Amino acid sequence: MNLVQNFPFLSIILTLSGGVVCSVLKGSNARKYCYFVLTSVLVGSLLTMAYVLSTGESYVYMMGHFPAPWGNEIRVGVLETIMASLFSGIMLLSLMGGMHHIFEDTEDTKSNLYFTLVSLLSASLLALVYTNDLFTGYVFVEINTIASCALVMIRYRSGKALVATVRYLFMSLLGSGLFLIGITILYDITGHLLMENIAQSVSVLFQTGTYAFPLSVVVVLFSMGLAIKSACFPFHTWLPGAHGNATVSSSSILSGLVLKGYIFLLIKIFYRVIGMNIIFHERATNVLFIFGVFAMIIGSIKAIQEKDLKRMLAYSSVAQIGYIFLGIGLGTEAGIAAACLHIIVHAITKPMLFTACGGFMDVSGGSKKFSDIQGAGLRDKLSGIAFIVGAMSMIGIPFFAGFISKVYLTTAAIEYSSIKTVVALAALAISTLLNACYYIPAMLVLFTHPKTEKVHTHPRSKEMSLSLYIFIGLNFLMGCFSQPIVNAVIQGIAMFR
Amino acid sequence: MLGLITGLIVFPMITGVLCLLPVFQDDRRRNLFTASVLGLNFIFVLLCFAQEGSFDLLHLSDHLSLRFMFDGAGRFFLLLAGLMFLMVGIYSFEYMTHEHNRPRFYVFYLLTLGALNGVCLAGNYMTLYCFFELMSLLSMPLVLHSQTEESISAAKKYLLYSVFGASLGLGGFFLFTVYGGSTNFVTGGVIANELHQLQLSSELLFQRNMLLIGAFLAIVGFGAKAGMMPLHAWLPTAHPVAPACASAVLSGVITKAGVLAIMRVVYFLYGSSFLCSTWVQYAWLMLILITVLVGSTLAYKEKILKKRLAYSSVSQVSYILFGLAGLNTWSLTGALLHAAAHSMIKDVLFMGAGSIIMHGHTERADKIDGLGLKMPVTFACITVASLGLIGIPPLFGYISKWYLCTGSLIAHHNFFGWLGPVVLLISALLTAGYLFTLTINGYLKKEETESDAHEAGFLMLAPMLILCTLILICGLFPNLVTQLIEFVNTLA
Amino acid sequence: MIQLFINYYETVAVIIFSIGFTTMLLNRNLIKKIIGFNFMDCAIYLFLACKGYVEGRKAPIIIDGVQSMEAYINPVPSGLVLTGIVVSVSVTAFLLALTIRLYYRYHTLDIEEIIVLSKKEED
Amino acid sequence: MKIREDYEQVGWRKLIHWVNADLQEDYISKDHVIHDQLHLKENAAQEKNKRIDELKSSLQALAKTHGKQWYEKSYRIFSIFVAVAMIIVLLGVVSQLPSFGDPSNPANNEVSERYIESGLQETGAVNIVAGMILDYRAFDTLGESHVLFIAAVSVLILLRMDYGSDGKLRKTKGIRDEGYDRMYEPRNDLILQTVTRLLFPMIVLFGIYVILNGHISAGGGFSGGAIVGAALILYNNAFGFNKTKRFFTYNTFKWVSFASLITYALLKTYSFYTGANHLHSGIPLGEPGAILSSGLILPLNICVGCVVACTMYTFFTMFRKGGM
Amino acid sequence: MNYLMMIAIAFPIIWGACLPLLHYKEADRSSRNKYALTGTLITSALVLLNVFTFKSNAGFQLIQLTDKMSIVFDVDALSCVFLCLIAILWPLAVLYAWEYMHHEGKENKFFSFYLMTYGIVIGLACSANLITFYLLYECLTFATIPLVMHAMNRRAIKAGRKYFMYSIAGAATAFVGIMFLVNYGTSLDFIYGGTLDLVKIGSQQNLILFGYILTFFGFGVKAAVFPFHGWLPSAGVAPTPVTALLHAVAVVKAGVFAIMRVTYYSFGAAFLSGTWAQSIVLSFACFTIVFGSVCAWKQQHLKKRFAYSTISNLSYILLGVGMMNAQGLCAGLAHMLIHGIMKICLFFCVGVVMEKTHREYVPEIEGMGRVMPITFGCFTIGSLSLSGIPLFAGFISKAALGTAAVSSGLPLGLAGLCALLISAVLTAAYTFEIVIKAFFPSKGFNTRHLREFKDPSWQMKTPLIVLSVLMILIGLHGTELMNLLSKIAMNLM
Repeated sequence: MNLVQNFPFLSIILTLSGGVVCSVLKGSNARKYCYFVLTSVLVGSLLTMAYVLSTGESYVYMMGHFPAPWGNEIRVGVLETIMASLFSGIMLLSLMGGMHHIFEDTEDTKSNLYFTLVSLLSASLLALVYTNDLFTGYVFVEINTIASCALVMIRYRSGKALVATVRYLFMSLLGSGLFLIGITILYDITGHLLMENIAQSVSVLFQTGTYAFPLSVVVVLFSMGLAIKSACFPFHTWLPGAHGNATVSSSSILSGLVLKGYIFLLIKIFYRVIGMNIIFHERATNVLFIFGVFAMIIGSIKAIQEKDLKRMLAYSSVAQIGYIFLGIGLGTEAGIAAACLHIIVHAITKPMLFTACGGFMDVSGGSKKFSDIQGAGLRDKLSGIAFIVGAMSMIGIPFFAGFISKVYLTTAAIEYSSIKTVVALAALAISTLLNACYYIPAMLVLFTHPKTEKVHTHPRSKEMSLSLYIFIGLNFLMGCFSQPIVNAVIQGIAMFR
Repeated sequence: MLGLITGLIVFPMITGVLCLLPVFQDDRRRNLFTASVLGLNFIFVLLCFAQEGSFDLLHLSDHLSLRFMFDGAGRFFLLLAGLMFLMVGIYSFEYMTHEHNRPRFYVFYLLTLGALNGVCLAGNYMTLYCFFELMSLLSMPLVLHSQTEESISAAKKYLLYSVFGASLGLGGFFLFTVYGGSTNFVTGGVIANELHQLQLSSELLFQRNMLLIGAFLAIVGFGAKAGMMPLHAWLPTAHPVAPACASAVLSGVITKAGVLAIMRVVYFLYGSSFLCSTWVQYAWLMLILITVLVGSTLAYKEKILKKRLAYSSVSQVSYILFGLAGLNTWSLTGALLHAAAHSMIKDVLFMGAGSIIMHGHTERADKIDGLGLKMPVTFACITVASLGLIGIPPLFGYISKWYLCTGSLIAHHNFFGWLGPVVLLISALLTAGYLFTLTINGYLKKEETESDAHEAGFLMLAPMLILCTLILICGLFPNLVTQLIEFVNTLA
Repeated sequence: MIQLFINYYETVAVIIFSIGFTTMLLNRNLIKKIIGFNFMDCAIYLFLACKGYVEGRKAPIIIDGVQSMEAYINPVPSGLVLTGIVVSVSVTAFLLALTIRLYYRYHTLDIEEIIVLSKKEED
Repeated sequence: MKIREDYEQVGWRKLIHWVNADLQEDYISKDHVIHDQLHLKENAAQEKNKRIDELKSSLQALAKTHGKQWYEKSYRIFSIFVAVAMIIVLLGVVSQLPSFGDPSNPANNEVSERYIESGLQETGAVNIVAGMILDYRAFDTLGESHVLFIAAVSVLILLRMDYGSDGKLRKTKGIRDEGYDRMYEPRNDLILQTVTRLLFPMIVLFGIYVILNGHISAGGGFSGGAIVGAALILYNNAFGFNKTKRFFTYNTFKWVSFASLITYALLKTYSFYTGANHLHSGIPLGEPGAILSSGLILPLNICVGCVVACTMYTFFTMFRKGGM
Repeated sequence: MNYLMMIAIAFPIIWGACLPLLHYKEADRSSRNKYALTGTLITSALVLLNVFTFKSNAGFQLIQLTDKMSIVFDVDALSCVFLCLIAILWPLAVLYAWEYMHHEGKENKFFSFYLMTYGIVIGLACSANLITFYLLYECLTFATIPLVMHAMNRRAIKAGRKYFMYSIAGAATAFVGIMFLVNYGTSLDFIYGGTLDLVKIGSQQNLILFGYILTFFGFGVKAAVFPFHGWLPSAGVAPTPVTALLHAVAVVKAGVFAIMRVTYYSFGAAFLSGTWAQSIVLSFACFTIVFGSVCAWKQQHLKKRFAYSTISNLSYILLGVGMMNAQGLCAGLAHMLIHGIMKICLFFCVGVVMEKTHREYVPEIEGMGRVMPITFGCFTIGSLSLSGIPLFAGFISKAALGTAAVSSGLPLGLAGLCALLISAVLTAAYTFEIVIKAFFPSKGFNTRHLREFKDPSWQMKTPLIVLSVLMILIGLHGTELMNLLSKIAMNLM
């Protein structure tokens, strides 16, 4: 076993124990330790990715002395390592972006607990990505739920954050309840908890036709449970409140990464556990496709009506999640590749927009209303540029990241060539226009001179500028030289089986 | 050849523009200058009787070029135009004294002459269309000379009608270039000579239909200038508002340009044999006969003198078109004879009306009772002209009508053969109706109100008298004119 | 239908699950929602626990060296239940803490009212 | 005199006039009169728009209140519908599931067979479930204890009274001061105190017994920890915070949970690392039935026990007073 | 050669970008104007040099986006036509803008964006594949927004927003259409005759045609096809150099150029001719021609009137392009060039009237002909040429279009011919109405308040005169131009 192969497991343990260590440290030391943990995880995942790309096939890491069906196991492939490095990298950048907000919003004695939550959250995300066992997945889904709700609740001084947390927690618990009962029924009819074994017995069941109805109910439960957790269209009511009222770095992490963790688990379950042909037979992909289309349209329409910049960005996340579910809904391999690409693109762009929004709040007296942040783009130049780059990438202008994922989504839709193609193309075109309809007026507000001159409350911290520079660099990198990343994702999907 | 072209087209245009110079602000000097120009132009016209053949002046694009041609029809209309412009020019020197900004009138007067000469000399469809458009553009300021509200809107309407007519002609041009081949005028018709097998073969039916549509478009388009039915509405509005000398030129000569254009298209492009007994001919004949009837009935009803004359010229020009539509030598000669007769007669009538308006201080036909005694010479000329127009034998009008009727009876295109002459006779009666009233009211009725009407000056009366004598001479010795137009039998 | 009576544990568990699920969805009172959540979780653990039971076998603690498969029931579900219970405890604690915090601030437990109050409070 | 709007109308009438061939008059305009007429028309249009906007907003307000009642009724009907539908679907599923207690269920496959038959040899634990959760599927339990830890952290964030950096208590809205908790109960209730003095050691001893015998008999870290936690809560109830502060403060909670979780993680990392890389981990399993047997399970049980106990007690104090 | 082209694209953008950095103050306006003019002249020289020394497929690749998509620039025959048009007209527009922008203000911003748009349009002309084209098409929208919203008052911002929404909607639909090509075409490059691989299309011919229609209406937004023409008249609120150059020449011609590229170089005329897609294109073009002219005749605001006339003239070009044969393309190219010159001259005259007399409505320019002879002289020449009177440039392109329409033999071709004729009459109507009103005021009209208006300074007059002379020259010597264009259309260059 090559040393590099241990890195995924070590990164999970490091982040888990990191959370515990942070709880005892002081606020600023906790910050340093958390940076150390996240950078080491990032470096580890990149090395693992290099290793897996070189070997060209995914390997299984046995946790403990006993092989798979008995002991736990994590499976490390190209796609998993890409997602891992993406999650840790973006987590690091979002933290740096919103650092001074964290210390403003939390009590001095409790700011170290924020870093505990963040490291535990990254541990759960990594576990979700790597795990090869359903029940381990459920446990880390629970950690993820509590950690993300705690991230929103950290600004408990404002009533709206508390209310948002409660609504978010109840909706998530509904989702995990359905997910757990799904696992139980699946365990009952297949007798296994490990994904490979389940896959074999499910295919056998599918051929023989026994337990057909329970199997389809399991598929429904899984998709509904994870759809609720990842704010798919009909269950997205909690998202604007949660992401709109959390602190800057929390909203970046939540909308950039947490939603994607659940979607990645959904892809893993659909693709590896139950198998695409059965999913196709069960029509589950059509339901997700329709949810995706509605999300794209109605999410953007709601975003247009918003008067508050952060809630507008939250609604735009609902729309972007719609894009991803559209990709999954297509059901073909190209569709899932496009969905993964969009996960990466949205993970790069949305945190940048939230950090920029944080910068605007600094220069306009801490308010998020459009009326107050008029001309903020001129006062804080770097956030202004970051916002423009983010908006352009969301609209899908060439040279920016958004364009690449839109291209692959459209080609995937065209290759599918059925009634879904026309619906998908229409939805893509309309939602591009609707995206423009709320990003452009926002930019206009940000860049017209305000009537009254706003006091400059907070000199921008170096960390935030660094994170914004890296974000913009990443966006252009993904926009212009996306070919290697795309090949890696496609190779990962092929290997994912 | 090039010298004559410049002389006929470019010379009047340049002199026209020169009239704007301050040196010609003084009336007398300017009148002399214009008179000499018109005289020179008439001499040039006579010179070009010796010329023959055609040449390309300028290549606009691969199949578009400015081409000029000297042939019988062109020469005949040149002569007509030159003569009429000269007479009306002299008449206008005195008539314009009571109008304002005279230099501008003479500028556009000479420019229109240049354009008209261009139309007569045009050698292919494109040049014809080009000068046709220029003529309508340059003659428009003549109409709005008095610059009252009515005149401006009438001018706009005149312009738009002629531009629409010209664009229909352009449509015909496109169809012809695609389906017909080269658009240079060839006596006897391009289609008739080259593609005679078109009439027979069936699979070229589509091409034949296209050509027929093209012909009909051109006829209706250029017919607008000749006051034919669908696009005649501008004539009755434009003429009353224009100064008398302008309307004399307009209805006397510029309508003949429309006739020439149709003749070029029908006889020199499509060829009479191609169009003979096709739906185009029948539709055309139907339009002509309706115009003739409508023109004369409206003229009969009209009270304003100039408007009545305008309606009468609408119907008389359709006489000429009726001759063209006959597509045989007889009716063609009748048409050309009537063209000459009508332009002379109509000029006399308009000049008479002008002098009545200027010196008789009345515009309405029912208010000229007893003026004849005060203005004997004017009314004498008017009576002679109206007799000629109605077709009384010794005068010029009779011969042309005779040729027209015989031509249509010989060709007898199913029921049009006999319907044509009947309509002509009815309209001749109506013409008598609305023209004789002028002479009767003028001479036999007594004048109720005492008005200081007096006889027109010498400059106004001389051209009227000359034209009346011409009408008489041509009436008595018609073969003078028929020699001019013996090119006709090569065409039909 | 008969199968329902044979698996009467699962039937009861499923009914309680649905009732818990709907109370959590339906009710406007926060405490009732939490009670609904506990209903739901306990029902799932009941469902999971009875999956492992095998007729006529004892709990999986090796007594006097007997290690044959037929002697003991399936240990996996009970292990999962143990983990599940701890999850429910911690989530309930978190929910109750949130409810206390909301009550101190808005003096009501009705989630709709709280939402209205929080909107009014801010602008 | 015609203003621009009439002129436009006239424009179209021009088309009709052309048919009957006579056009009376055209547009008459004198120098600037048209200019201000046009601007007059423009701001008239603006006033009209303003009035329309006011009307629309009042309409929306009305719809909102009406919408509320309608929303209430429909929400209730909708949720009953959801409940009934869910019951029907799940009952349908249950009716097709393998029957209860049947030995040939798919769940009783080679996985549970190995746990039972070779569980003792491989983990050394007599209680196979303990062996399973702390050795075979140890990663779940690791995650499990961190769930408990993160719940404790969030409750701490929410309910713990905030002390400013200078140590003074920062007044936060709604959290009452220290003395409030004893408002209704009698202080130093004699009966309770004497009974606690008797029972407290018994309960703690029993709790420790359960933790230590986790791998031999039923019980284990989680249940034992709960018992010890309950004992602590009883003690606090009886003797109040000042007495418990002597041996149990926020720091002890912090450091005890830190120590136990870190040792748990380190032990498990060692065993996973050796397992994954097929190295022999020299942990003696001891002979089954003895306390010091079954390798790492005992220390793990102790750590889990400590974490659970501290967390239970912290929950109680946080809900009670928001401070230790 | 290809570096030269890159310099030609990059130079104006850099030159424009660093204009605001030089902080020209109000006082030294003439030095800033000279700076801008020199920049434009150098670029035009570079472009013309490029055009005359071009040898095709010497492409210059900037970036390789993905395996199928890359940013490549290459001058070919069709782009030469567009390049010549903009190279000639842009310096004239900048010269004209010198005096005009004096009373508009914010000249630094104006000239910098003006130059940048120049660079982007050159890039657009020389882009060698569809993705580069789409990218620059989007940049063009962004670069022109500040120009449209120059006045920054309420109406300008509303117009700017409307223009932006239309363009983004168009770009989005076009993008979806392009994706059909990515999937069903062999490559995205512009190759005469199209790059669809028919094997892969097989039965789904209708799907591809649906894609083409999407692209047509996507790019049609910028070419102001009927349902999406709304933004052009409302963009009239921008200063005249903007409306003249962008909304008569650069932006709308970019739309038409895009449709030419897509039809003849991506989907392939052979594939499209005779299909239902072609009949949709032709019917929309015919309707827009008539619709544009009727609206123009009814419209009283000078600029809006000529905006509607641009809408109808653009559909002339689309009619030619819609013929799907070399002759149609040649007619379309001719009209693109000639209409550009005519329309920019007319807009300049209207601009002079609006700048000097602050009058915007047709009834208000009574009797100005005598007071401002040169302006209205050029205006008359422009209107003569626009309504297609022979001996002027307009007639040549109209004749070419007419013959192409008729020779295509399609029933819609004849409908196109009728639309052409009707719109010619309406053009004559709404242009000569102004000429007559200017030169022949009604009888009782007192000209005392017109005394203070007079012809503009030489900067404004020279472009007018140059353009009128150009129009007459082309009118008289159209042969070489038409032969060149037909060779380009047959792809022999």
